[in-house]
Amino acid sequence: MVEQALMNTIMGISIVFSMLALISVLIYCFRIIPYLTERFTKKEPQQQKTEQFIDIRLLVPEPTEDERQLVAVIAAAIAASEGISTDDFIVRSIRRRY
Amino acid sequence: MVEQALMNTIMGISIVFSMLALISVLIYCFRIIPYLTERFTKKEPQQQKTEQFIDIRLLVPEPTEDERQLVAVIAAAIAASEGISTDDFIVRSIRRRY
Amino acid sequence: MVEQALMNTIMGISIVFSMLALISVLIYCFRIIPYLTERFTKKEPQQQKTEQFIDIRLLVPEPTEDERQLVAVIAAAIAASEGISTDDFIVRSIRRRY
Amino acid sequence: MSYVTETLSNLIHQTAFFNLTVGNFFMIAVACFFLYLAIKWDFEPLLLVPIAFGMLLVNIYPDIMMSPEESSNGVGGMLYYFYTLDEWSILPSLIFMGVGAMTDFGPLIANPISFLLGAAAQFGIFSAYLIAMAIGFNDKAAAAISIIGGADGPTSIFLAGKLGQGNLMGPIAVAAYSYMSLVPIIQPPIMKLFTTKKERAIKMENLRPVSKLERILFPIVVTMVVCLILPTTAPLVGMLMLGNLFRESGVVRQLSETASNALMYIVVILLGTSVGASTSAEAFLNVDTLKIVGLGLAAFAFGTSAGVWFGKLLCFLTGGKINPLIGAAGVSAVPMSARVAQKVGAEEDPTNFLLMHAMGPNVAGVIGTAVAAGVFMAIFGV
Amino acid sequence: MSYVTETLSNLIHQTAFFNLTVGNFFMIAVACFFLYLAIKWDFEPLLLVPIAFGMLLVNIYPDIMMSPEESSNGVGGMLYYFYTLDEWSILPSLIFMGVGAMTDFGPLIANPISFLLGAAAQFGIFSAYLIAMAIGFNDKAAAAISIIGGADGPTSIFLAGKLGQGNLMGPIAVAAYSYMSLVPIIQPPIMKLFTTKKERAIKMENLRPVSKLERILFPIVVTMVVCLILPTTAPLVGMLMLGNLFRESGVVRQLSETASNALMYIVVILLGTSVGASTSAEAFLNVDTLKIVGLGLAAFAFGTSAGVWFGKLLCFLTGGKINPLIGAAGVSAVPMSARVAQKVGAEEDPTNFLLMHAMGPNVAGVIGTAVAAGVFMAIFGV
Amino acid sequence: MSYVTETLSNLIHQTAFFNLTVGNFFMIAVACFFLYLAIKWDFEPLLLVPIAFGMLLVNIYPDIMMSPEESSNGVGGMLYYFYTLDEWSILPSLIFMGVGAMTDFGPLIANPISFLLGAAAQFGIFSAYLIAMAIGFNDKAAAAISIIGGADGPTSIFLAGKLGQGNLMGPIAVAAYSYMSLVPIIQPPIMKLFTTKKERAIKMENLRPVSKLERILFPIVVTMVVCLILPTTAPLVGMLMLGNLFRESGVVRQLSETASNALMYIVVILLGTSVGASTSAEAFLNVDTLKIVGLGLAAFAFGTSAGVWFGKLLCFLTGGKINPLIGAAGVSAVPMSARVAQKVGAEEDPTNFLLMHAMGPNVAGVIGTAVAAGVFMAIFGV
Ligand code: NA
Ligand code: NA
Ligand code: NA
Repeated sequence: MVEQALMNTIMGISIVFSMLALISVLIYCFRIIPYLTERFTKKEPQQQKTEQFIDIRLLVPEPTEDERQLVAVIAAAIAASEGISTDDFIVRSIRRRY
Repeated sequence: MVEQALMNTIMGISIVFSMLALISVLIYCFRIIPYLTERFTKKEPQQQKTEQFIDIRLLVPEPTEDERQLVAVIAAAIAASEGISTDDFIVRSIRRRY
Repeated sequence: MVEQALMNTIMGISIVFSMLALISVLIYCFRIIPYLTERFTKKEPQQQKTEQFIDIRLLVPEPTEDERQLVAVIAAAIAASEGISTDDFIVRSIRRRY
Repeated sequence: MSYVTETLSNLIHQTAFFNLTVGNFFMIAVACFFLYLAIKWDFEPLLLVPIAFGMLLVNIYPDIMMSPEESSNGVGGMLYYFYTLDEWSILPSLIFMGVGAMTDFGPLIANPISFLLGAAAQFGIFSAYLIAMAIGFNDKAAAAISIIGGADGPTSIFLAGKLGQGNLMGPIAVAAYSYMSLVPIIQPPIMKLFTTKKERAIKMENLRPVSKLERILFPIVVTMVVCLILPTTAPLVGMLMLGNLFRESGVVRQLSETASNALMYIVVILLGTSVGASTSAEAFLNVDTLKIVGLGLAAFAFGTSAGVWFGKLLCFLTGGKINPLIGAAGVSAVPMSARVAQKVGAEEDPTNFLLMHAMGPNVAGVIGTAVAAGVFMAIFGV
Repeated sequence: MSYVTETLSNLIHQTAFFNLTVGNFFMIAVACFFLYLAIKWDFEPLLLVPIAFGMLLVNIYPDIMMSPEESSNGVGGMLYYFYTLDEWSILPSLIFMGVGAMTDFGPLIANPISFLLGAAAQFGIFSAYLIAMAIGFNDKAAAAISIIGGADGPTSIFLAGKLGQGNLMGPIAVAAYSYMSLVPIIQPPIMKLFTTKKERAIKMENLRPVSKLERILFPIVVTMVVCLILPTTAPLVGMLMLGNLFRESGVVRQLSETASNALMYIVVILLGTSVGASTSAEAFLNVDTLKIVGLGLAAFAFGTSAGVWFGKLLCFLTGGKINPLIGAAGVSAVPMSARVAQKVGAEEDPTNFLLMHAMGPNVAGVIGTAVAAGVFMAIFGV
Repeated sequence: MSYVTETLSNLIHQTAFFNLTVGNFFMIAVACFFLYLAIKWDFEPLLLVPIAFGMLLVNIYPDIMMSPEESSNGVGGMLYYFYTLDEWSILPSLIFMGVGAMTDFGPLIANPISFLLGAAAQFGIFSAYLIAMAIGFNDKAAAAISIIGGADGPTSIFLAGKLGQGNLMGPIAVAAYSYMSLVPIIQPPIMKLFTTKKERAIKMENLRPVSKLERILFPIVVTMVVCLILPTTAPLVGMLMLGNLFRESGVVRQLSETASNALMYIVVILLGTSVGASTSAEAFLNVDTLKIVGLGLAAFAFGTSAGVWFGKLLCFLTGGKINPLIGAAGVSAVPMSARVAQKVGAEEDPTNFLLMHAMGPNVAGVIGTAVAAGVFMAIFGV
């Protein structure tokens, strides 16, 4: 019984090591990814996204009173942090979720 | 079989149309609501609500240290956004939930 | 039947009173706790905590762009509320959760 | 062509118009009325909107509460599954955990005599029980109905489930939540009837500050005392106190936040719609419902009176240090009845702030009602 | 030493390599491809990431979907339990509650003629049903498949469950969500094909403002009308409208917030992984799946065409006040196809804002598809 | 009058005092002690507060864990239903999903040799398994107990469930979470014993930045490799990696947020209370529990030692580029043991920042323990 347990132990720790070593090697190969990515990167920089953002803004019919205040607060804080006036930019949308 | 399917199709699309047309008509009648509402609106403007708000404020024994800081931050931001001093108003309660 | 109900009522209200009176007495004894606490309080003021806080800060490899902006906003608001410059302090970590 | 005729005939016969009773249509109207009360007049909307919608759905489509055994394909109605969680007392207990995580027992700890006021207000429950027995309800039904007087929805649903009074759960829950929202209308006349102008104007001493350690010990001590003496209350009182321990321990803010927010409102949706769906016309439209409505009102009135009278007694015993109005807050309906005490007191003297003092009996009333439920379970050997 | 040999042999034989078919490995590749589409190209990632991962897991470890009856110890696979909640129609209904809580029906109330455009687009469903019957699917399977054309994932899953087409649920869900994310590619050519430059440039009048009372009545009226005529849609339409009532009533902000946030995303995780896990190789890799993919595309194309043509009819009847492009939004896929209408319109005239007008047919399409599902259930007597 | 006597007698006999054993009262004291540790000394409070409260409740009211079969009315105790979700491995897997959504595997990807340190630390598990067998536990019990050394609560609960060791689940979970919070006390002396001052002062090179694509591929690759070789780990490892994919994909922020917040803490409450409730006096108070406590400590100590020694080996092989202290972090208990490595290192040289390097072995240890659990399941043919 204990002998069997000993064998289980040896097998067990060996398998754990082999498994993690195997994954380790695979992950090590990830190093090549940044190089591959760099070579193949000449895509358009997500034009579609911006468009979608504009659409979402249009979707919102009119901000509620609460949101208006929040916009004012955030705008003021951003202005303060950036050293610019609140007239220089607009807080376009506050998205709570997707 | 296909003949039966054809009949199902005709019935199906007809029922969908009838149903949505029926709802459409009902919703069209909603137009009358604003006029009705206007005629019957001479109620007191939610006095009870304000009262309740004051009570809730009283319920809060004392703000925690965290909340105090948050109040200060919000007050400053509001002040900045409204162009007034933080002495001109008080942040009475920060309600996380109802 | 109604007689039995009457007895249930008498027993019921008595038990409710006894139970709540018992708890009342126990809770009344809580009064002694502040005195006991005061007498036995000469512990180190949670040094371990501070240490842990520093560790957590180290755990965060680099704030995302979103967080950087949030830090700027919060810093500006704190600065405004405290009447100090944003150079006088750093917002070290924004912890969303534990 | 006969296929079309036949199918159209089937289609028409499956519409609700061919399957619903007059009672169902009446219940649909009742549901709309409750929606009106909840949305327009703020009658406990968090519970009454889902309850009324469940009422609407079950009376249009009764199969939404069909059990798997009754169904042809072994799959029950959606709301049946939620309702099962009510019967297993999971949903009421989880709501109580959220309530615990939101409740500040500080005023009660500072002034433990409030417990007695919370006990006195339970008299409403027992008097309603007596009347219910007198007008012909059986023992368990009477007990389940009378608990409405405790003004704690989850406790009512919990006890109705434990006593096997599922058929009364709909009327009981609807009555309980309706009266809870009617507290500001029901209580003031009774409070004024039994108190003098002078009593109502009594100002109470400031409450002592309560230390963190006391706040942490409170839920543990209450759990142990109540559950050792009335073990069957463990799911309800235990969860209430666990929620409060989450809150007061200060080390599990996420659990406290989750219990009183996401989890609680998910449970409110499931419990509300399914309890509402237990009010099908055949279960709701009978003379018992009318009796329950009447008994609920009686229970509230008796509870308020008993609270006030016990307050007067304490006022006398303490030489006028207790304002009897806070006794009325013992029926709980947290925090509504405490606000009522504040308001009625402020009518005599606008500088009198009773709210914090009324919060003591108010939260004691929650524990008191749970204890009363436990006593009923113990008496009936459930 | 034989113990070691034997155990190692067992170990090796329990690996997936000895138990999986070629089909499983193919499905693993398909899962990776869907992950690529979802993550890299934003194809409905909220659903396709969990679905693809469920697909991955079930094809590596089929027992994750094992029912308790099949298992040796009476405990089923984890995803089996989630899948049961799909079959009981609990998860699709709860998602619809979240959708309701997020949806603004204002544009539809302001312009109820949109309902007709939402109805027209359901033509895609029925034409796909006809084709499906013609190519050999049985009645219920054809109906379950055709609903893909409605571009509402939860409705597809709901109907497949109700019609007992669990074996088709995987392909149907995958096709539905894939095509929903392909809407911006599928629709524009069809929209341009059937409309003239002049029609596309039509500017529509501003929508009237919609009062709060109308918004509150809307979900109640729709629930009553739809569910009285097609009661079996009550779980789906009822929950959609309950969510919307939470939103518009304004008195249960926490329930609205919970239904559209924590609860909905929890349900999305459970539904996504379990529906994905219904695509084991043996259930997915057959000619039926290919047919379903083809039928889904046909349904989308026919639905878009029908919407546009009905838009042209309305344009003619109203003397050019309706831009036919908004008819294409009737296939729903909220709010994607409304954005497509906006975009195609703006291509002709950048100052033309069709989005709000397209939102009417868009959300009407959700109700229309639920009605179509209800009609199928009524026809088949489910 | 005899009715009153009889009823009062029944009332008294239903109190806990007449039904509890001395063991129950002892366990109530133990529960209070755990609450003290969790609240006062921050011992893994997120889990130990609910666990201790479950312990409290079940020892006051054992019926709270009664199965429906044992009960008179076919309704089980509330915590029994939660416990069933543990046994079905749903709750541990969902917690792992939340852990995955909160875990940054970046340091591990940057330095994959950490995987070996994570493997070495699992030696503690196997040595505890050997000892457990030697002192008389059967195969499966020994395996379930030894996994405590992996310092991953959910994995321990998962494996105990899969191996049918429900009766040991209480002690195992309590030991696992207790020792996890004791990591800062258990590990430092061992770490200092086996390392020289010079070794502890080794500074490691900065980690390379890890690209987004690598972060996205990581959970997919790990799922495939681990689950193909050890399919039974699919629920646990799959959910861990799905959570991480939610996090890293960047397109499903709501799912990532929900999985690691609302859903995870709901699950923590259900799992904690129900696992705590598996520690009734009769299940907990026996010599096995003492043995488990001892074995857990041994497992932690052996695991830490093995991690450190393997760190020394790597240090030697890399010519002193690896600080052996980070090997101790391989026992996981994320992120506690990584912090311990940081702290012990900083004691030698305050400018030495090992934390990020220790995070590699730390998160590798989570995967390592899941693999070890899979190996046990494979060996026992579960
Ligand atoms: Na009460
Ligand atoms: Na649709
Ligand atoms: Na580990």
